[in-house]
Amino acid sequence: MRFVDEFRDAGRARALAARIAERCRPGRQYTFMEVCGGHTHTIYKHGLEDLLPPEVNLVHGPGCPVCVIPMGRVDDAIHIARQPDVIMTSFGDMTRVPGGTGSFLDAKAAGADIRMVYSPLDALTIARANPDRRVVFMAIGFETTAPSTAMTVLRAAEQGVTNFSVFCNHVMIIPAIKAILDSPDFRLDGFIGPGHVSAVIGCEPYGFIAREYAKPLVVAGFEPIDILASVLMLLDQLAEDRCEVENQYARVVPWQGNRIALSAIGRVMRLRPHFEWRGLGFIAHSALAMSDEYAAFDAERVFDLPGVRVADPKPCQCGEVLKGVLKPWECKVFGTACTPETPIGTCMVSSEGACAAYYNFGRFDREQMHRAAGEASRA
Amino acid sequence: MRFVDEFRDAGRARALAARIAERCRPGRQYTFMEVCGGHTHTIYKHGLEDLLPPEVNLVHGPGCPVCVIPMGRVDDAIHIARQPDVIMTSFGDMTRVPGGTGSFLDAKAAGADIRMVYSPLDALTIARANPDRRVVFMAIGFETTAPSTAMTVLRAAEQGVTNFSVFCNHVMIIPAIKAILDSPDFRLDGFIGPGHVSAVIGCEPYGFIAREYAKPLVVAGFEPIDILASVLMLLDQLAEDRCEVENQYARVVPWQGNRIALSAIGRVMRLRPHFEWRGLGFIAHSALAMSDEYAAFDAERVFDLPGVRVADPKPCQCGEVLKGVLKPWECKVFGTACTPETPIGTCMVSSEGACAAYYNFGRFDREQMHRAAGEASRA
Amino acid sequence: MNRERQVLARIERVRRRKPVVREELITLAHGAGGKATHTLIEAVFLEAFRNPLLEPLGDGALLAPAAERMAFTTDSFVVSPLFFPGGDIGDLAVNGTVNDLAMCGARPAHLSAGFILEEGFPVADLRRITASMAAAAEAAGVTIVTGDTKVVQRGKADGCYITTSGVGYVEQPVTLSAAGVRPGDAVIVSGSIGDHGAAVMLARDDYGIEASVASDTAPLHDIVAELLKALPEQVRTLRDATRGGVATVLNEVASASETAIVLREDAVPVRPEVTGICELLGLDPLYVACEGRFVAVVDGAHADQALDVLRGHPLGAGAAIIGSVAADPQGLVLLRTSFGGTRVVDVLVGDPLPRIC
Amino acid sequence: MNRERQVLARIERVRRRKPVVREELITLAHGAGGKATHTLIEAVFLEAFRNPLLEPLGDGALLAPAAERMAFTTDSFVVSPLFFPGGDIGDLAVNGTVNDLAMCGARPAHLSAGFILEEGFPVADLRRITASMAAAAEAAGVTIVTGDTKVVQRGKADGCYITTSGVGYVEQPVTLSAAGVRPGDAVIVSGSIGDHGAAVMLARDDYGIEASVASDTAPLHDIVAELLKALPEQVRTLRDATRGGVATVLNEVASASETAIVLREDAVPVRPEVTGICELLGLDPLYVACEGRFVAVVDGAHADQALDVLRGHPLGAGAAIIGSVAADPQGLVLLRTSFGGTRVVDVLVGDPLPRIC
Amino acid sequence: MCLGIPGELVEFGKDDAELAVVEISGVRRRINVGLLADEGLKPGDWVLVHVGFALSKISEDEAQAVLDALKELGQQYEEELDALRASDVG
Amino acid sequence: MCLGIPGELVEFGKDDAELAVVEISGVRRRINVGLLADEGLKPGDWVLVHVGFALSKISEDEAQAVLDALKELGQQYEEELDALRASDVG
Ligand code: SF4
Ligand code: SF4
Ligand SMILES: [Mg+2]
Ligand SMILES: [Mg+2]
Ligand SMILES: [Mg+2]
Ligand SMILES: [Mg+2]
Ligand SMILES: [Mg+2]
Ligand SMILES: [Mg+2]
Ligand SMILES: [Mg+2]
Ligand SMILES: [Mg+2]
Ligand SMILES: [Mg+2]
Ligand SMILES: [Mg+2]
Repeated sequence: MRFVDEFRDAGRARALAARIAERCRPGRQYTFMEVCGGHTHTIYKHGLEDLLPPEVNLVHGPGCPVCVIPMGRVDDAIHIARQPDVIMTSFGDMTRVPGGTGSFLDAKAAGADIRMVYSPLDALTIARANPDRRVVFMAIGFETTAPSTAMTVLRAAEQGVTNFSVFCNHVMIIPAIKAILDSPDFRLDGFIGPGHVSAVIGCEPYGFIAREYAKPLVVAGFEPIDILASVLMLLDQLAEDRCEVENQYARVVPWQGNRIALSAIGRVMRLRPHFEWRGLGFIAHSALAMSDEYAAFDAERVFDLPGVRVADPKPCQCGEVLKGVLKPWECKVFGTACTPETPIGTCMVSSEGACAAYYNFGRFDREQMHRAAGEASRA
Repeated sequence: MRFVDEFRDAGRARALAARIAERCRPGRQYTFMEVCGGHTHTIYKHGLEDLLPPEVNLVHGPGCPVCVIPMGRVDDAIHIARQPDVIMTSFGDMTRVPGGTGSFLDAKAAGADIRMVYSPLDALTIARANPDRRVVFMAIGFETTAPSTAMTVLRAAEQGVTNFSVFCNHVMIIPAIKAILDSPDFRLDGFIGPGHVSAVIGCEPYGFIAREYAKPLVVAGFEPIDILASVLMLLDQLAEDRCEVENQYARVVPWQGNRIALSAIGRVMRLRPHFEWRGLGFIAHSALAMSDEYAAFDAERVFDLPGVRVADPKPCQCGEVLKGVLKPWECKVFGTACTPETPIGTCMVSSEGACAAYYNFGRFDREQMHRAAGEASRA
Repeated sequence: MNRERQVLARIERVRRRKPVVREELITLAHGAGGKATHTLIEAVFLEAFRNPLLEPLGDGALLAPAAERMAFTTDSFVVSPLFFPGGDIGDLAVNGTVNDLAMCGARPAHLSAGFILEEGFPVADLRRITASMAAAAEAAGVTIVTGDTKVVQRGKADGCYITTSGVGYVEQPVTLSAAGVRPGDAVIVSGSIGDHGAAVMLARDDYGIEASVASDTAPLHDIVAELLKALPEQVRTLRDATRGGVATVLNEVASASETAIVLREDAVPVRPEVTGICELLGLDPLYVACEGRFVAVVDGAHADQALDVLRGHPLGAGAAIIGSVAADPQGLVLLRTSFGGTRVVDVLVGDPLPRIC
Repeated sequence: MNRERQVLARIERVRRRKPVVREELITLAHGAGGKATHTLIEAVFLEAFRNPLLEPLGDGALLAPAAERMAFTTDSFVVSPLFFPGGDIGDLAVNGTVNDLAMCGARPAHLSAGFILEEGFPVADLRRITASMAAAAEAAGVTIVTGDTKVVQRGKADGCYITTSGVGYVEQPVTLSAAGVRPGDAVIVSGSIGDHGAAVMLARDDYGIEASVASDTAPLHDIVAELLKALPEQVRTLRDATRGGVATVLNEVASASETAIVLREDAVPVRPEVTGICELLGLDPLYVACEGRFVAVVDGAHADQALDVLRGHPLGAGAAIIGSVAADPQGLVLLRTSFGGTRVVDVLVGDPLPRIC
Repeated sequence: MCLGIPGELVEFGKDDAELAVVEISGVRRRINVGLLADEGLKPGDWVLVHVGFALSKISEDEAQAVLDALKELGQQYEEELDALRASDVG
Repeated sequence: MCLGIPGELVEFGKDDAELAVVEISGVRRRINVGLLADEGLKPGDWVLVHVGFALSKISEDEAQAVLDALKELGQQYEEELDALRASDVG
């Protein structure tokens, strides 16, 4: 088994779609949030909408690591990158995120040494290869990615590397979900839970959603079949009046999560009292900073940072998109002023951002398309 | 007056040439050495041979700063240039001089940061602009150039520049002339004295040549008329049985030289007990090193140098050419293995080197040429 | 004077000898237009590319135009690394320009080559590159008839950049134009996609990824000529799917013809290794460059015939019909996923794989 | 869904709008072949060079060969600095290729342009360069019909390199060949020499030298056409005296024709400022590059007539007969100095002035 | 960013217990398996790879269970479809 | 290397007494005149420039003296030549 194609099979998809359509109570609309940007990407990339009945609406959640970085943090990172002896390392997606003073790519064109890496370990390798430079890793991501950063810092400490630090922007999914649940315009029927985050934190932390907010949540894998299956599981729960945390992605997600990953995070990082999320404002205990024990690897302590809060651009409605209140195309600047080439908001940058995913993959009239497909098959 | 064209005038040249021819005692050959490479350059560049009667032979002397640098010194300089934090600065001519391990140009192509400068002051400017690099000036030249190096070091000291040093290879003309006078194959009738060296040291240091060796010397300017005039003055002395130091170049050369220049050299440099000259071997008290007072600017003390003596290539006859014993074309490799593109000896490098001057400017059959010119003028 | 005269004669003989490059590394002198430049041109470039039109080494080459129409194209090549599995910058530079001419329906005839070399570049590497170019030119039946060399200081280039231009003659009575594409046409690709981009990226070794993928660099004029011979009026347009990949080329076609192009994901030929690399790096093979594959849009009624012609050629063994042209939504490329959904395939944004050609 | 459909329609309208380059600096994305590349091509290059042959922006341009013979040439331009008194890399790139075609006796018709841009290069500078190119192309009566753009990382180029190639048509019944030069011919230069090289060097400001010298960059096709019209059979060969200067060009001629070329120093036109710069730096103006001057070797009997034709053209006001051709010593260029002597003028060795074109 | 790719472990580091090599469609990459130190990994195991780290060991049983459930669903669906068709025809 | 060029002093440095500007055929370069500090240089004076330093003040009188001597020589020569021609003809 390759654990990929098997979960993209058209036949299985049709069966699931039929069962989903069957499960919908006629006349009722179901709105589920896929919390994770990875799911958003899958949905658009595979054209999942074509298989869902009109009763099922998927709205996109805050789980896109790139999307939630506030502008002030981008500016701080660029400030670091501009120091003449610094090599800034970053995942590729991050390089196009606009701060108040442009993006990493702009800073790079203007002379900063900014390099894309595939792994935080690559950043550490760069640090070892450039002992006379200070190498900073722009750490972003949810609990999925935080363990990799933490393990990298532990390696750096073990190897005695002193020219490496982390600009830590790791955020946590639970406080974000809680913020959405607590929002006055909350109107969801359930959640498609983030599969890879859950591989680290396990399924228990979602318990309060079922218990306290009475909403079902299914932890889902990232292949299109996984998402359809999860939708069906949510519909089943609603139909059966259950409200539970279920694990559709048991092949990858252990119910208890990953102990080593959590303890690495625990050693290297500490909870921030609060952290700004782009479009969502400050959320308490929602992010990680470097712990005191690893202060030497903390770019926030190694560098003097401006730390200025930058207001989001006026027309930006990323907050609403991230809370699932607006569909991407409902934002006024979507596809006109805000495009993947010239993003105004962060959701247009990462391929996991709802706006980018919709723009890149979903931006067409499905009815017209189906007509065209009909013509083509007749031709 | 521009002090240039006036001394290149064809009419004046013809008059002088006629007088020179007149002055020659029939059947006698006159051999004069132009000590300075600048004169060699002028002679070939302006085609002076066409105006001299067959009785007058000019042979080239050791006064070419590039030509006399031994291979070991080039290797030392390349060793310095290869240090990763070093910017080596050099006059352009020097960059093609082959050491035992290639030239500056080869080292540059292989990655050394070697820059051509017009003046030692430019090297100092580079040092000030690159405080994190060590900038070394490859100082070569006779007494003409040594004052400029000395003044530059005085400036550097005054300005508190600490990343600048001089790899001092300045040499002195008098010991070289003495070496030639003392050589067993010496057979000259007089000297055309170096004009620009004399602007610094004055005319008196040549007195011993007239007094002790009974040879006339005329300090000459660098325009072709100057050289013809000096030849005539030498012939006059011989005809009148005089043997003196005369100054044809009084417009530039004060009899006493330049006091400030001499005292700058005296402060910044000291006499070396001996120094190797390419092709001529070691000559006592013939070169300058940095004085103890300016040790901080002495690249020989700042860097650890290999200081290995390298034997000249087997076929190289530069020594004989520099002593005026061989004409360039009499060297076995001249124009075949040794060309300006692929110099074996130093005399083929600098445009003041006898071999280079002859190769570049004089390498043709004058009789054939005169026939051709005749045809052309008849055509 | 007689001995001097003998020496002078000997020097003249030496000066007329076949020039030899003695240096191991390129220096600025090789770009100064003087002796070193001449030596480099004669000993390296002329040696590699020798042909009667190039030989005079004049300001340009004189050609004899032989067709009613002529195609003219240029491309600069800056691929990094210069050598990669399946090829190097040299055959890329020849094939790239040969292919652009082929896409115009022209028989490639003559190439020019402009070299920008970095001081310190190994002459041995330059010889290896010119040998590839010569072999590629030979294989494509073109001659390199004129050229130029510049050398820039260390740190002002990356070893070697090559710009080739080409002229070719349009001898078949074809009208190729992206604007002529119409609904009902079929979209064909001549082989598996993304091999070149994947091979170059792996050769760069930035991501610690290993796989056996070789560039597909190849001259396409011959397979194109066969296709045009068989279907002179049915081939609408041809595009080699280089930078930006098949996706970008098809967007250009959709946009020029104001049609929709609908691809079938499971029909697009992609090697498993290329799929693996793309998965690891989050890329889409539709955007990964090929250097020996092209897209042909063909009258739908003759699609199978076109496919047969292509598959009959060694460079088209993997050809496949990957989609068709519809009337709407105008200007868009859409993909029916294997999974059963539909999505847009837009023009590439950003730069996932720089310096692949 | 109706509102969504409206939004989609609006987006399509936006996508079809004239593209605008918003960035101030070139990024790698501009070279990736995707949207940014297209935007750059359409908003900068097409805007500057617009013509019907270029407009399709295909793989190449289709031309109509119109003459029995055609000339084809290429040159890469890496001049530093990019802007200098009298010109910039843009008009240099156009004039350089126009001139090489003119030297073949061809009427320049079409140019290609390949750009290698460094990440971080100001878009404003690129616009200035393309504007110069457009103006130069207009002045020379040529169209830029095809092109290519690559972007390399910061530190892998020096702002902007341009490679132009050109095709031109030989319409006059002339036979130009350096090998056809024979004893008794006259050597003519079309104006004062060394201005371009001197201007670029001063602009570089490496030596703290100041003078008012401007580059001579200019298109020579017109003055050449007049000369060839007047003396179609008497002009032996034409060479533009670029890198390596008049000395290098004449050495090539002497060598190809196995003749001796004898120059008269006092006949060679050199501006006083150029003389001054050369004296200061120990250079010889005969080796300093021109970009708007050429050397013509003409039947000696018609030298005065040739001179009259040249002097009658604005670009030939300073033309002069600078020497003549003799039978021996074969392959050498000699100079009769003003002083009355004779010396060899050899091919340039080394690199006194790098990156002048 | 949250991209996770299933890959098969084919090799373990000799000097460094945290290093291993995974293969994905014939493509190999070195990854860090430190986060799965207590899983007793062996060649042939499949792991989920995220930013150069193995984040989770993939259970083939669990995957198969999901696929089996879908198969059952599919069979029901096909049966229903057949029934539908039969009724249409009938 | 020993190249020395005559140039006319056209300007002196304001802040730095050692700095001056020379002009050579319309070309200007900044040079150091520290070696001629005791020559009382003024604009219009000519100096010999070597590697960015003024090495010597040029004396127009001495230059003129050389040229005058040559002229005399030249006249003698022309006269002799004339005499020669006359004798030839005669
Ligand atoms: S269209 Fe742009 S600004 Fe609007 S929500 Fe999306 S990313 Fe934010
Ligand atoms: S020809 Fe070369 S080796 Fe011989 S003396 Fe001259 S420089 Fe020296
Ligand atoms: Mg030319
Ligand atoms: Mg092209
Ligand atoms: Mg191409
Ligand atoms: Mg050229
Ligand atoms: Mg490099
Ligand atoms: Mg193409
Ligand atoms: Mg050319
Ligand atoms: Mg040219
Ligand atoms: Mg192209
Ligand atoms: Mg640069």
